[in-house]
Amino acid sequence: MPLLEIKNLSVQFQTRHGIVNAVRDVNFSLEKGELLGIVGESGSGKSVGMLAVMGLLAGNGRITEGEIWFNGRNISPVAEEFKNDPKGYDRYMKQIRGKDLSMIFQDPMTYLNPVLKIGTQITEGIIKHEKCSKQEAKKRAIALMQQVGIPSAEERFSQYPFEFSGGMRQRIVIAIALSCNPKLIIADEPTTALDVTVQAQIIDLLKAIVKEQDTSIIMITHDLGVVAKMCNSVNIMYAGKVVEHGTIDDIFYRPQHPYTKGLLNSVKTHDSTKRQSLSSIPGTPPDLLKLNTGCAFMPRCREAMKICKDYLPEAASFGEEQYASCWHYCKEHADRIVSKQSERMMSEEVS
Amino acid sequence: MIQREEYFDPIEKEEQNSEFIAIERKSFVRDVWERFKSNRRALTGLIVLGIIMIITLLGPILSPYSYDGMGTSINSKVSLTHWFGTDALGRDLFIRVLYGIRISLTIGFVTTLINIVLGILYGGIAGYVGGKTDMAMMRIVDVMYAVPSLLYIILLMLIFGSNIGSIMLGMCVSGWIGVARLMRSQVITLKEREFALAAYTQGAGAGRILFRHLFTNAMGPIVVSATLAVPQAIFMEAFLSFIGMGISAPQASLGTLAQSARMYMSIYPNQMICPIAMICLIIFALNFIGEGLDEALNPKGSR
Amino acid sequence: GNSNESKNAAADNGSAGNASSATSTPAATDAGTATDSTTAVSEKKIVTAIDEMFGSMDPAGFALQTWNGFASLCSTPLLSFDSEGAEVMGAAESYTVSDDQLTWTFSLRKDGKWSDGSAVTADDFINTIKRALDPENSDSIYAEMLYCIKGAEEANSGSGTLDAVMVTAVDEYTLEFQLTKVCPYFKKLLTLPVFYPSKTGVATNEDKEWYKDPAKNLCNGPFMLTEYIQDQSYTVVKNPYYFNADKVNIDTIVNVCISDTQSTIAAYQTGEINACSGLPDYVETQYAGSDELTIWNMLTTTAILPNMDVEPLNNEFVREALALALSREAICASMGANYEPSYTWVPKYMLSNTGSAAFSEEETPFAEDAARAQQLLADAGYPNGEGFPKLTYTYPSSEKDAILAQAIQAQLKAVLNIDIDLAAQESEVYNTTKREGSFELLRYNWTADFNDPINYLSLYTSNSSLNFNHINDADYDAAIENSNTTADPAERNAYLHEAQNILINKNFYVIPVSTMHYIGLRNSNITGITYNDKGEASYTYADIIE
Amino acid sequence: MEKEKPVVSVRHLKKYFVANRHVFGATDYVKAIDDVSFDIMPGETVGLVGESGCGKSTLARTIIRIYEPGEGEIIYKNTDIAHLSNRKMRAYRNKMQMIFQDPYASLNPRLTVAEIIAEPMEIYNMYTKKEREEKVQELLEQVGLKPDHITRYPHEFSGGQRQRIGIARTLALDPDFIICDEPISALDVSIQAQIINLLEKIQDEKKLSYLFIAHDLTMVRHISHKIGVMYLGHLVEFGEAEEVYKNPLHPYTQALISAAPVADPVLSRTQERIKLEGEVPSPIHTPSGCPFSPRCPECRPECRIDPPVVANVNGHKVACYKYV
Amino acid sequence: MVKYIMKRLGMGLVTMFFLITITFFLTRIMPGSPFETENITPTMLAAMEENYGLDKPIDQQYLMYIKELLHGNLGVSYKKTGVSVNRLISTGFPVTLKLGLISFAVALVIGIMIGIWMSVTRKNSVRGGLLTASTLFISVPNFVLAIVLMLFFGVKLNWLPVLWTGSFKSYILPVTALAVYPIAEISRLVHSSFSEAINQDFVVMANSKGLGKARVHLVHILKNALIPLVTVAGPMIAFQITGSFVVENIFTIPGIGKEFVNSVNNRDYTVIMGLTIFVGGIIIIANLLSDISCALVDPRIKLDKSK
Ligand SMILES: Nc1ncnc2c1ncn2[C@@H]1O[C@H](COP(=O)(O)OP(=O)(O)OP(=O)(O)O)[C@@H](O)[C@H]1O
Ligand SMILES: Nc1ncnc2c1ncn2[C@@H]1O[C@H](COP(=O)(O)OP(=O)(O)OP(=O)(O)O)[C@@H](O)[C@H]1O
Ligand SMILES: [Mg+2]
Ligand SMILES: [Mg+2]
Repeated sequence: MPLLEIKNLSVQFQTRHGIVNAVRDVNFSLEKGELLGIVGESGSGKSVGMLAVMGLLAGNGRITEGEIWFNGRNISPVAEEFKNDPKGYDRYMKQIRGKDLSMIFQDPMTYLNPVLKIGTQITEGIIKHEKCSKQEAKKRAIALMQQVGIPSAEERFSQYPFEFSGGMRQRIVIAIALSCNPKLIIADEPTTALDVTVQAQIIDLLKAIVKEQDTSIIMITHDLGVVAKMCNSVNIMYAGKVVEHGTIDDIFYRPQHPYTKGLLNSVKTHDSTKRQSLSSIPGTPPDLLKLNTGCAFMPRCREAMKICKDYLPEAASFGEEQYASCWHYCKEHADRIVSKQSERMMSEEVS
Repeated sequence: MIQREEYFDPIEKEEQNSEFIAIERKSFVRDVWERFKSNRRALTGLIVLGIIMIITLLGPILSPYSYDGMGTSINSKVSLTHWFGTDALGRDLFIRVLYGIRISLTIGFVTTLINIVLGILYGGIAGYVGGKTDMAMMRIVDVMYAVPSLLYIILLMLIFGSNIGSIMLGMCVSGWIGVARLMRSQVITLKEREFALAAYTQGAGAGRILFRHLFTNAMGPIVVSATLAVPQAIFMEAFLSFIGMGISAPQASLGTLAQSARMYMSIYPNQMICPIAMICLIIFALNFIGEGLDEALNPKGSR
Repeated sequence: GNSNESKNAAADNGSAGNASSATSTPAATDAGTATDSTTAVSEKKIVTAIDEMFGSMDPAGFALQTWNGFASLCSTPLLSFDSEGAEVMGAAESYTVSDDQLTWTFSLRKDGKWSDGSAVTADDFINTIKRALDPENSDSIYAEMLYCIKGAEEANSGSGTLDAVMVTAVDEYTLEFQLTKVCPYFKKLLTLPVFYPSKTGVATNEDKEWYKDPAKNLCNGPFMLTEYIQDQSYTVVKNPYYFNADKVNIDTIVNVCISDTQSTIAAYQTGEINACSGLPDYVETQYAGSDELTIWNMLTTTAILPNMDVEPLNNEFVREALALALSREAICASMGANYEPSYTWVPKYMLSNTGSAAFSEEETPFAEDAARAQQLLADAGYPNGEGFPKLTYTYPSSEKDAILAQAIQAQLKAVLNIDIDLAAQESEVYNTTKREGSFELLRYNWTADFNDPINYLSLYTSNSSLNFNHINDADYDAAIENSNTTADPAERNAYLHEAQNILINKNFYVIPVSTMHYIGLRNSNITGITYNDKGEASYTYADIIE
Repeated sequence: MEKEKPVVSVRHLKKYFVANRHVFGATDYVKAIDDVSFDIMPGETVGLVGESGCGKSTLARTIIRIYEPGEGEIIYKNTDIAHLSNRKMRAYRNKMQMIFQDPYASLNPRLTVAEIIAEPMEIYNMYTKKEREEKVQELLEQVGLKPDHITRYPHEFSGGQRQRIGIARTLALDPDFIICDEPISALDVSIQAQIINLLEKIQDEKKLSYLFIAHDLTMVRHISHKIGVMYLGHLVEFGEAEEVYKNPLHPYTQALISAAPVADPVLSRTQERIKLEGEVPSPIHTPSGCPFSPRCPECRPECRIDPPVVANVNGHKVACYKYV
Repeated sequence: MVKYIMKRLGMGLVTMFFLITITFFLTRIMPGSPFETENITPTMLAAMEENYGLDKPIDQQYLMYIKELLHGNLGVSYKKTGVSVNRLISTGFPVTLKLGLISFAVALVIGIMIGIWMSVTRKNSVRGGLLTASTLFISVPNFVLAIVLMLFFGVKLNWLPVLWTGSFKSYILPVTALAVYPIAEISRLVHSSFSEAINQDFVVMANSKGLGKARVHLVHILKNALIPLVTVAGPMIAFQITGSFVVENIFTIPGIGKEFVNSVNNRDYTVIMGLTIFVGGIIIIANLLSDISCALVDPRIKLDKSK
């Protein structure tokens, strides 16, 4: 049984300008001890999808449908169990959040509370979940700080975030996420704001944790280098959808989706001869408010076809793990897919 | 709808790029206005204020009474002939309240305007120049803030007579300080922003940077504080009339009307309630507008 | 001269005036004052509201409202007058006047005692007078009223000595005044603060605050001071050494400063105070028929002063036109029920010196007449107000004065078609304007210092320092001079009438508008309040009935 | 090949910020740049890399005179502009321009694209109004935006498009030297390449010089002719780009390059990272010798005493005792 | 810290000096004299002015005043015979201070509570209602409010005394009248800063630890939301402490707020000066306190750079 299995997850935001479908019909699963990378453009729904798993969506967002099976239990707020019991959902999530399921956030500058001491911020989760005394929590916190490589942890315990450098703050955020030995850590771009040297340290640290504690990690990033270094498998997201999934070897050496290909091309420069222009993906990332009904990547796709504009492709498998959603790979099912989608659109128009 | 046989033809460039600029185009002002409009309370406030202003401007023309014309029925109650009743001199209160709104709003708007202009200049310069100049200018502000403003007001009233002008002037002597502080802090943060630095590296002068770049961006909080400054000015004038230094008869602001009626609150409640209700209405409207502007001018905060 | 300027303004603005009246509070124990609470009889205590504490309690000093209220409780003058104008002997048993009317000798009552038990002697009266005349004492606002005494003016201006002032103690209980000239109203002057006694050796000019200390501020009246809290309250209790102490029933009177009229009324209604006054006119309507309502007739007049130095106000026709154009009834209706029209300068309730009739009742005032006013204005060269310059009417900024001003403005416009500018001035500025004569039309108010018409009429002699609009009329001066030299009351009255006639009717130097009465409330179980000739209440024989 | 003169040469430039002023005389300084020298040739791109906070932005801003320079010289074609008055500096401002990191913060949200791009021309009173409009159109085209974007406001554009507007703005004055302070860091990977291509295209057209600051070593390597490596306010290594990348001399550069992630799973599995100990020291209390000495795996005793002099290894400059 | 305070106080002294000078000359150029009462004769006026040294050239008066001031003597009131300004302040100020502090404390507690409530409630109607109520409180002039309170709770219900006695009960109405405006102000301020803080990233982080609502709201958000409040609290508390003329007048409270207006009206120069100096001092100290508490709430703010 996978540790986490997500089925048909969709998330919507209600905004002044209309409804934003930030995550659209996402499916994937994660085994114990697995390191999954999620890569995608800014705004492609990486963070939102994971926040949805954590039950931490902003007030205007909600999960419209989908199942989130974590540790054998469906923790989606729209699951049978919680559908009519939002309080129960809250209660249950508070129990597992920070304990079995924890998250490392992107920006260590804003995710630490600037006016609370580092020590307080680390221990409060421990005190809550492990029901231990303050002293004990402090002991554990200091051990954690040492584990993530903070020198003179005892002293640092009662300092404030602003007295830490960016790299150290990120380590504090990691320490907090680790504090109750979680089963799954969701790391949302934990290294984007850091220097390469610090970044490398943190990656090493996370890898060590997976090894030692048999934890699973979902690593969100848009740096393919980080993925290459760390992960076993990758989800490529574009405009709220997982457009391609595979092991890292699949993705790096046998990319199928045009977006994945473009992405890899634009970063593979180490051997390029000077003054040859970089290959890039033309155009701009899509506005989720103004999506065409078809493939969202169509406007920037070099291989776009007429069908791409109006109809969504279905996922096609390549090998054991890899699959990609592109019309180039599901041409033969075109009739079925088109008629299914036309039907759906019609019924939506009617209602 | 595309044809089956065309499905896998390469798409044409125009069709592909038809949505190249994805974000809807809107000018800043229009964007603000739309956000403002979508706030029901703010819109109500604006409409109410608009209606009040129209009635205040048209009412006196259409009404058979004048603000200083005395009738024979003294202290009469609310009736069809006198909608708000009459006062001790037999004057129609409705018309007096309308004139009162005019005066109060004039005081509110004019002093706010003057204060804002002064405050922006002073705070802008202090914040932009910075260093010792800033320090000296802010200490001057401290002193001015502590000198009792009643002193200025009395002085000005004595020099120019107790008319609206000197009351407004008196309220302006130290009224701009708040705006100056606000503007200064805004300028200090904005001048480090990259667009200001960009203008600087392009050789733009201080005036250009201050007014074209910094001021336009600091406007949000200033406009909001202005909407709250208007009621404060109205209150200040009411307070002055409480201590006997308000506007001189036979003119009357809302504050003066309420103040002179408060003694007779228990027997002629209409004389007091009517102007107070108008004050409340105006302040409500302004508050709602301010709230709406706050939200509209600060797109980040709106969700 | 004293006036009720601030009192009047305060009354309009929401301040309670002098206190009067009383009630019993059932709970006697919360007094905290020096009364003996072990007696079976419950303490009789009254709480009254007074205006702000303005001025001092030193009769030789800045003695204004606060002193007035205090003196009526705690001090006994040589003699005083009741509401009918009859003499009431106080600290003096009797007096004699020499034939030339220049020497007045008072013999003091032997049982007159200060509240510490010591005797009230002639020196105590001299103490006040000499302290008031001391040129070093800048607070003594009534010093000029003593100038009728020989040597007083010289001493006060510094050219003579205090020893040369001819007020002497013939013996311990005999006080003698020698006057410079005949003064027919000398007895009336005796109700002025400067003629009240103050304890020799304790009340001194060196100690500016002696009157705040109950141990120093000794009293020879029915009550004595036990507590003085600046700007908050003062408390008096029954004075055991008062010569008439047996008849005094009230044990304690607390006088609380309340500067806001609405608060005063509220406090009265909640029972926190038992008596108050200076209330707005609607109280008269609200409490109409109730025995809680008290109304005092005040000796006060509000008038318009036209400045004689200003064109066209130096034209008699214009002044008459202004006087006749006004409808005083209408004005007073707007100002409130406690305002009454006045057609004379000497107030309506001031007594004449012959019999008990009011002085002004003997007068036939001018009649308001719009048509005639228009005619007069035309005669003056301004038919239908054409060409009439825009005059400014200056008044102190208070609610009632504003109403008065607007009413005058409107009436003059309606009747004479002339435009008047209104200039409300803050009272300090108004006083300067008035004193400097830098006005055109001025709201003017005078409240009697003592109950004699001369107090009003002497203001307008050409050499008077209070002749603000610069009236210079030989006939008027002569009439006043004559009234002061004659010893015959009837004759004097005639001269005074002549003077008033010149002032308000013949030459329209002063345009009287209104007078007023004072509205008060007191609990209905307080009885025995008496009134003096100025309408002020006294609690000496008051009582609280259960 | 004739010997060209540098467009900009920086000589022993220092910039200290006051961190603390003690009551009795002493003052603490942040030594944001400390004795930095290098040249930029016409048509050349110099890339600058280094840890966050090492003084890259400060160097950029000091050269362009946003910050008042401390000691040292900034020579723009024959003139030392380091200590020119603001008024005299105006004559050079149009020749040196800057592109900022944050495409959202660097454009005034209250001005339209046309106003933003035309502003520098207005300031210098260049052209008539009509000509300016034409020039704006031309510039927009040059950076790959459509002419009808001219009346739009910055918030209507995506990050990459905004950065294009910023580039158009700097081109308006026909500068010959542009400083790019992390122009691509805030952009998506797929967009970064677009901007790099644009900058290269413009350079080829106009023979511009760039000082290009970035974190991403692969991008820097791609665009730069020369690379400078900074550490704690010092320029520790400077040389031809390929040379520095392939053959880093300074231990810090070596560590930096070894830590850079490579977008290739096989390569990255074999990548050997040089591990650095400890934290970057605070720029207020810099070490007395070599700034890198406290963390340097190859630290020698002399490193801790005096700062190393710059050694020149085949035109490849490095400040390290190893090469002296 | 101590050094910082000393430095600020030193700067305060300079501010005070200018304040004193400006106010002194302002009072003297105001028309009207403190002795200008109805019907005073010119000779008497002159005598009084001479007595108090008001006939001397103004620069001499100024020097005399400063000299006395340095000895801690604020002079005697011209209007209240024989009352020294020192005494006036020392009797009136404690009352005003107590009232001001109590009302500020009440406003703080209630304002913060309402502010939080407004921010966390999901019901738009509750938020709208609270906002409307706070606007209503802001839009009623305080003389009206004070009188309405007095008439309703004092006269109509007879629950509370109308006159000041210094007892607990007599604090209730004045404190209410004084606190209403700041409550509205504080609650709005807290509402806006709380609503802003609630959307901050660190709140997501706190929630991701599975913390309870109370801890997230009261520890994580509130402490941040208080920062803007603390910065404006200085002027606010100064304003509260200097008292309200209106409330003191209506509830007959013997404080200095009343004196402030009266002294200006009466041209009681020494009292004006004394109170201005005093209030100036309060403003300086209140600002200092607010800066210090800023540093306490927000560890990022360093008062004293050279620690
Ligand atoms: N609270 C919200 N209200 C409205 N829209 C939101 C909200 N939160 C996120 N979105 C939208 O959802 C989409 C996905 O956002 P998300 O944060 O998941 O992107 P991301 O892939 O994590 O990007 P990045 O790499 O920049 O972190 C974006 O278009 C964003 O604008
Ligand atoms: N205006 C300033 N006042 C004081 N210190 C400053 C100032 N600007 C920068 N510093 C300090 O100078 C040092 C260099 O900063 P700088 O911004 O140049 O670094 P950077 O290399 O650009 O870093 P990043 O990669 O994060 O942009 C830092 O320690 C910084 O704290
Ligand atoms: Mg994200
Ligand atoms: Mg930088």
